[in-house]
Amino acid sequence: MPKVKVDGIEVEVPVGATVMQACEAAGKEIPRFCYHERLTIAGNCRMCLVEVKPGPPKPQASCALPASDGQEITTMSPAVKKAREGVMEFLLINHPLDCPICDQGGECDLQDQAVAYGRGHSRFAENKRAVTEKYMGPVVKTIMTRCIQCTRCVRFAEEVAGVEEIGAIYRGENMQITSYLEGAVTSELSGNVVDLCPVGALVSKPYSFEARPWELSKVPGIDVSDGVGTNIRIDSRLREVMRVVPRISEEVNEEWAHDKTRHMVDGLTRNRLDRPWVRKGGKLQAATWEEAFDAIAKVAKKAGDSVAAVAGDLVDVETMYAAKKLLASLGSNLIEGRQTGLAYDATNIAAVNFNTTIAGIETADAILLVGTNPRWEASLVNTRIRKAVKKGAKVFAIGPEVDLTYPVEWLGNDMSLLAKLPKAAADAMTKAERPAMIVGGSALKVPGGQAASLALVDSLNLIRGDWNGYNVLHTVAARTAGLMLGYALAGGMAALAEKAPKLLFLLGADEADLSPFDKSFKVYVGHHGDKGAHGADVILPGAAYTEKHGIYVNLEGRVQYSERAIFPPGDAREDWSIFRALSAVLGKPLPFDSFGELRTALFAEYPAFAEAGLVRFDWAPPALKAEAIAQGTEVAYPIKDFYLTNPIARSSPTLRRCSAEILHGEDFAEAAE
Amino acid sequence: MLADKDRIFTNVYGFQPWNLKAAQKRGDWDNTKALMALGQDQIIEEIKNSGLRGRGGAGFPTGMKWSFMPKESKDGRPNFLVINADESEPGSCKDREIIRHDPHKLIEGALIAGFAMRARAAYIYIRGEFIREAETLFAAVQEAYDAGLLGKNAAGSGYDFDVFVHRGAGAYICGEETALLESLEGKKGQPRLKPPFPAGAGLYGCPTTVNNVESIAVTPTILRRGAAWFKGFGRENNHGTKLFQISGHVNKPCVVEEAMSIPFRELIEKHAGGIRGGWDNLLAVIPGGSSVPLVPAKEIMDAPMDFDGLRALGSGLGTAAVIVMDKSTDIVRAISRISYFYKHESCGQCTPCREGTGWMWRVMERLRTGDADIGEIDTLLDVTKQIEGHTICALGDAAAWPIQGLVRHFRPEIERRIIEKQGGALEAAE
Amino acid sequence: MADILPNSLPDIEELRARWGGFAWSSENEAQAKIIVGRYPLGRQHSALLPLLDLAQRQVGAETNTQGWLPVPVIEYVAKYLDMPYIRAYEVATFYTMYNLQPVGRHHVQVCGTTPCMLRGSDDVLAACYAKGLKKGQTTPDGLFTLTEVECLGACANAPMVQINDDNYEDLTFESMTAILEAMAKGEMPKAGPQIDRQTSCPEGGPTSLKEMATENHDYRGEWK
Amino acid sequence: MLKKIFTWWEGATIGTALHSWRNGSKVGSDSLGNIYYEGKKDGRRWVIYAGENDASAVPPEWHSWLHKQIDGLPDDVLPPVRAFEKPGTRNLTGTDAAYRPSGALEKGGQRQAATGDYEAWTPN
Repeated sequence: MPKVKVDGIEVEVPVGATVMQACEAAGKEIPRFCYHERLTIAGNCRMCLVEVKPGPPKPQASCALPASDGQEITTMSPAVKKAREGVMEFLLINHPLDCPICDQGGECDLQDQAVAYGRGHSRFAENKRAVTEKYMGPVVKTIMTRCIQCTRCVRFAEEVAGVEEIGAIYRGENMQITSYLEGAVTSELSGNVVDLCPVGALVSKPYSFEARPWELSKVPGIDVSDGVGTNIRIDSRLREVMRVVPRISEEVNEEWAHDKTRHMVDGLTRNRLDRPWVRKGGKLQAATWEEAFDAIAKVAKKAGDSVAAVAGDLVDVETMYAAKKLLASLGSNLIEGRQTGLAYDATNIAAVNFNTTIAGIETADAILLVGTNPRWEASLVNTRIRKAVKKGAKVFAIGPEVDLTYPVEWLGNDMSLLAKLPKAAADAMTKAERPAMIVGGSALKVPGGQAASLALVDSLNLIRGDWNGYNVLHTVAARTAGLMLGYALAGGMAALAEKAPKLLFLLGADEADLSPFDKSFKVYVGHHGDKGAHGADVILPGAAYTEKHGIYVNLEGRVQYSERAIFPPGDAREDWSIFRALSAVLGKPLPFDSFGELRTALFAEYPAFAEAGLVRFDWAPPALKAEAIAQGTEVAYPIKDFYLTNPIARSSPTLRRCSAEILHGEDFAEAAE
Repeated sequence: MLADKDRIFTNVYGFQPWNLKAAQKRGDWDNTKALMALGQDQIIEEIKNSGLRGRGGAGFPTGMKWSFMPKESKDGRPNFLVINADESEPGSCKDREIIRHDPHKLIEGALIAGFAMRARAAYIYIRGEFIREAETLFAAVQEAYDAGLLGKNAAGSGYDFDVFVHRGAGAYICGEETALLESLEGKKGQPRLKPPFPAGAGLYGCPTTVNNVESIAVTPTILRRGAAWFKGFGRENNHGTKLFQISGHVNKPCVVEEAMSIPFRELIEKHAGGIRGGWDNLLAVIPGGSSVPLVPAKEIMDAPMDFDGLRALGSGLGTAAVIVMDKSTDIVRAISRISYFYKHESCGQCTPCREGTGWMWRVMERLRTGDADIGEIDTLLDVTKQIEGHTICALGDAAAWPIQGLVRHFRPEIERRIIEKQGGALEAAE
Repeated sequence: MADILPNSLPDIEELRARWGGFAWSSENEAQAKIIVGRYPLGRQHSALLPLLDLAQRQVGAETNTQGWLPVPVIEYVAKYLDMPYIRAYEVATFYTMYNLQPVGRHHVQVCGTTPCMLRGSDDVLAACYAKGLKKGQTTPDGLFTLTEVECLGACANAPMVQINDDNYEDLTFESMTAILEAMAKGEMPKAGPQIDRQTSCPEGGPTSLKEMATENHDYRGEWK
Repeated sequence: MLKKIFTWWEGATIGTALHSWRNGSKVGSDSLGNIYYEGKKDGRRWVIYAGENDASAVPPEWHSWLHKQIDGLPDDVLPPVRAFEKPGTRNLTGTDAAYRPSGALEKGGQRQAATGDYEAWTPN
């Protein structure tokens, strides 16, 4: 533990820390552009110069210099000040200073640091450099004249995204950042370079010229586009969500978010359900809430307890709880959340949970992927696996071959391999210190798949000490909470169809196959006009995830709270209140009149939701009958189109374009603007 | 004057063939095995005692540099010797002569140096523009392999050693040792951050020493003739012989090997046929390649040409590339052209150099034509100070120093141009 | 990089049609293997610089010019070395010896850095201009491409020019004109100093090591 | 006259009128009826407003004269009025004639869809 003195303050820093970290430990702010905690050190912006004794008699780049015992670091001396002013002047001479029309204005590192560390005027009398814009794809807009060549984006693409498509071409003052041949960056994480860019060179294309940072109300939320539960900040102005950016959460998303998280929001203003609809004479007609409720009440009277509910992918705990309570009051417990027909045994949640935890998978040293494409099913789990690989972990996979951005040993697309793993893979797993297996939905869909994967827990010795290496990768935000609330019938959707419920509530369920429910009277409660709404008999407009307070549980069982940023449009209401109102019409009023009362009741019944954080599930896997899997049983990954997995995303023009351009190769490249 | 028998590079002008047979007749590869039998530590000790300082410009003691290499590999990483033949400093043209006329001195030196620092192989990084020189070097290495002087049991010493030649592709910055390593790994030649130094983690992350061609090529002769012989030349701390490269306004530009510390006047008179138009016509000299500040005539005339002597004049020996300028020279243009060179060769990695070299050149061009304000001279000087010492590698310093030297010694000339351009006589500006 | 920065992206479709089928010639295939063999296993990326040069030469041979690097050729080399295209592209744009634009039959590279400038590189350039060459351009007959380059390391023989693989040194306006005229006629003038001089030896004969001029003298006998 | 007594702040106060009569010479008036004076001795220039004291009621050509941007009278020294020049109007802010954008409530106009609005779904 080296001890160093920073401006006379003695601090102790861990071995391997840099001088910059030592300065921060001492509470000193060091300006920087190229340095980023989650990227390798480039040391090229030269903004973080400090004086270090002993050492050469010139300022040193603190981001790259290891702190060693007995160093005396000066961060405020005249020499340091002059060095910073000099570097700042160099950065600004070719920077356009077009802050008034720059989207980064107001949240720009260069602006802030120019005020804090700059000289305030320029002595540069020559012409400024102009650089042509580079096309980087549908979500990143470039204004390369503003670029200060910090290379954060290059390093991000190479190190985190694992997609080496961004580079710096030419040299000297002609150096330019570009994607390869100005093609779209084919990474689902490409939007992160917008956050990384310390200036306005890379900005969000859909958000460009939309809003100023100081106009935005910022609310902490939870992303629902996949099961990871990315912590986000919802930035809204008036009644519109302008953008979503990730919050830092070491356990979940670090500080990344994939493009679906970021750009789903422009689907929030399209295809919205803003009034109730009732089907009359085979056609949906706009209706009032009273008319809609009456229509439901009429059916409910005849249905008795033949009522069921299917929860969609994006719903929060409160909605599912309210619906469950309403059904219970009608005498039914037919609730199901696995819309696509998965029917695995969920009696023990630990056996269908991501037990290693998202952060924990980083430390695994051997990983077996079974029927999962983590890059699409949980992109930020994939970056963790990539980190593990960089530390030396070996990855094996069963399933169709895809590019996961790291080397994978593909064992073949054959689920029968679960019963007889190739020796090399089995040995690597058993000899590993921290082996992890990740089972995807497509493997659980195979009859006997769950049993075979659970059988490997023992044979591969996946659970040792406090290490649990058995993981199920859920792909949707509502899944774990749904399982906890009992939205899992034995037999899944097929069993539900057999019961032929007379009244069926669809809680934003848009992925389900509704054809077995032809005879049911379908009530769609949700926010977007998608498959579910089209097939419904009554539509009750609800709130999207940005429009309500809500609890979500991510795939590792982490309870997280999301806050409301804006209000639902038109006559739409928060979902829980719809069920509360309906319950009154049906004559079985639910025992909560406010959101607060609902939560109190919820917490009383399910204490796990009362506290944010990881829920501990006890490991007690069900004893499943082993079922032979035929040799050559192939699977296909559940997500066919990464960008269009939910109704909001399908309404987003940005994500539609991402899908068309990045996944289907349509050419949108525009002439340099 | 250095006696011919004490010259190391006897075939420097290429009067005789470079091939192995001819080289052996001149004394190369003469019982190399015996030299290596001295033992690794003894060789390093001998080089230390000889007072050899790196010939690439910085003048770091070569023997000491070798001693930084790990004596045994703890984690299985091999050691590497990398020879810097990326001779691109304007004014320098000595390595080219060694490579095309005396390549076996270099290859033998590579074996001995590589053996001393326990390297598994040597890579010779030759600049891409030396196309014919590289052809010679490839052929010479092949000759050495064919004669059993390299490869398994090199020269019968029992030591396995390989020498590979790697051609660059045109970038001055690759003369910087870590940029050279990057380039050798197939990347852009952008210098690395130090620490870690190459002796800890260099080529492919392995301990590496990067030496100049001349430093390596002189080692066999030093070992043959003894450290004391080499130390017998030059002043304290500046020992040995050195290839001087004389270009510019002398009557007969040439490359010549001389003893260190030879007075400038003697060097020019003896070998370069004197200054064009006589000594009174001498304006200034850049004594060590473009990256050292120029020295005005009256200071340099009788100065000793060595590291410390030139440092005392506010300049440096660099690669001993002497660029002579007589009074017909447009001195501002000469330095402005050097500024353009640095702008062109900046790798673009770190801010001060990337942005500053272009700025400096543009201001220099305006100073050349006088299209500036007097105050801009000080601004320019301040900009050079803002670059100096704030960059990753020394290219920033190298770009700043020539301008500092110019302003220090020729400020009145710059001011004269500005005033003339503004249409005023000198008095009018008072 | 070449000093001619392309203004915009080349027409990729056209380039792919012309160069998409690029592959090593049989002798270059062998040469490429030798080059890759110089580097430790798994470090084949090191061979990028020499292989790009090799590819450029092959393009030159195919087009009867000094060669350049169309994007599909860079991709071919990158694929050969199993590395991302952008890394190879970065390298191709970084180094000056890779031509990103087609060049002519002869690539005239005039050194204009200070040591050559002092000894008259302006005259050498003037000789080129007089013959209709323009900096950064190829003559309409496709014969010459003129580039002003930075120091080529022959300062004691300044001014100098590198044409294709050879250096022509100690030039004047007249001798440069003569060289260009000879090349236009299809001759290859003698490389090296264009005045009566042995390499970098002082003009008029050596001032040292005079014995070497006539015989391969062994000085060891004179060591004490 | 009675009005003049109770709204003494409009036009010239008695003191000003007296001063204008004694020390000033009337040099002209504009289309709105404002009367312009110039000091007999000191050359100061001032205006007595017709009606409300409102500096913006001075038309631009007389503004120039008042502020000594021109020496002579506007009619004498300024170029003739062009066809495209509109007559000056006083500042209408705060009056009923003040400018209001088309969506303003006072104009009763329909507002354009502002940010925050959305596209609703319809089943067809």
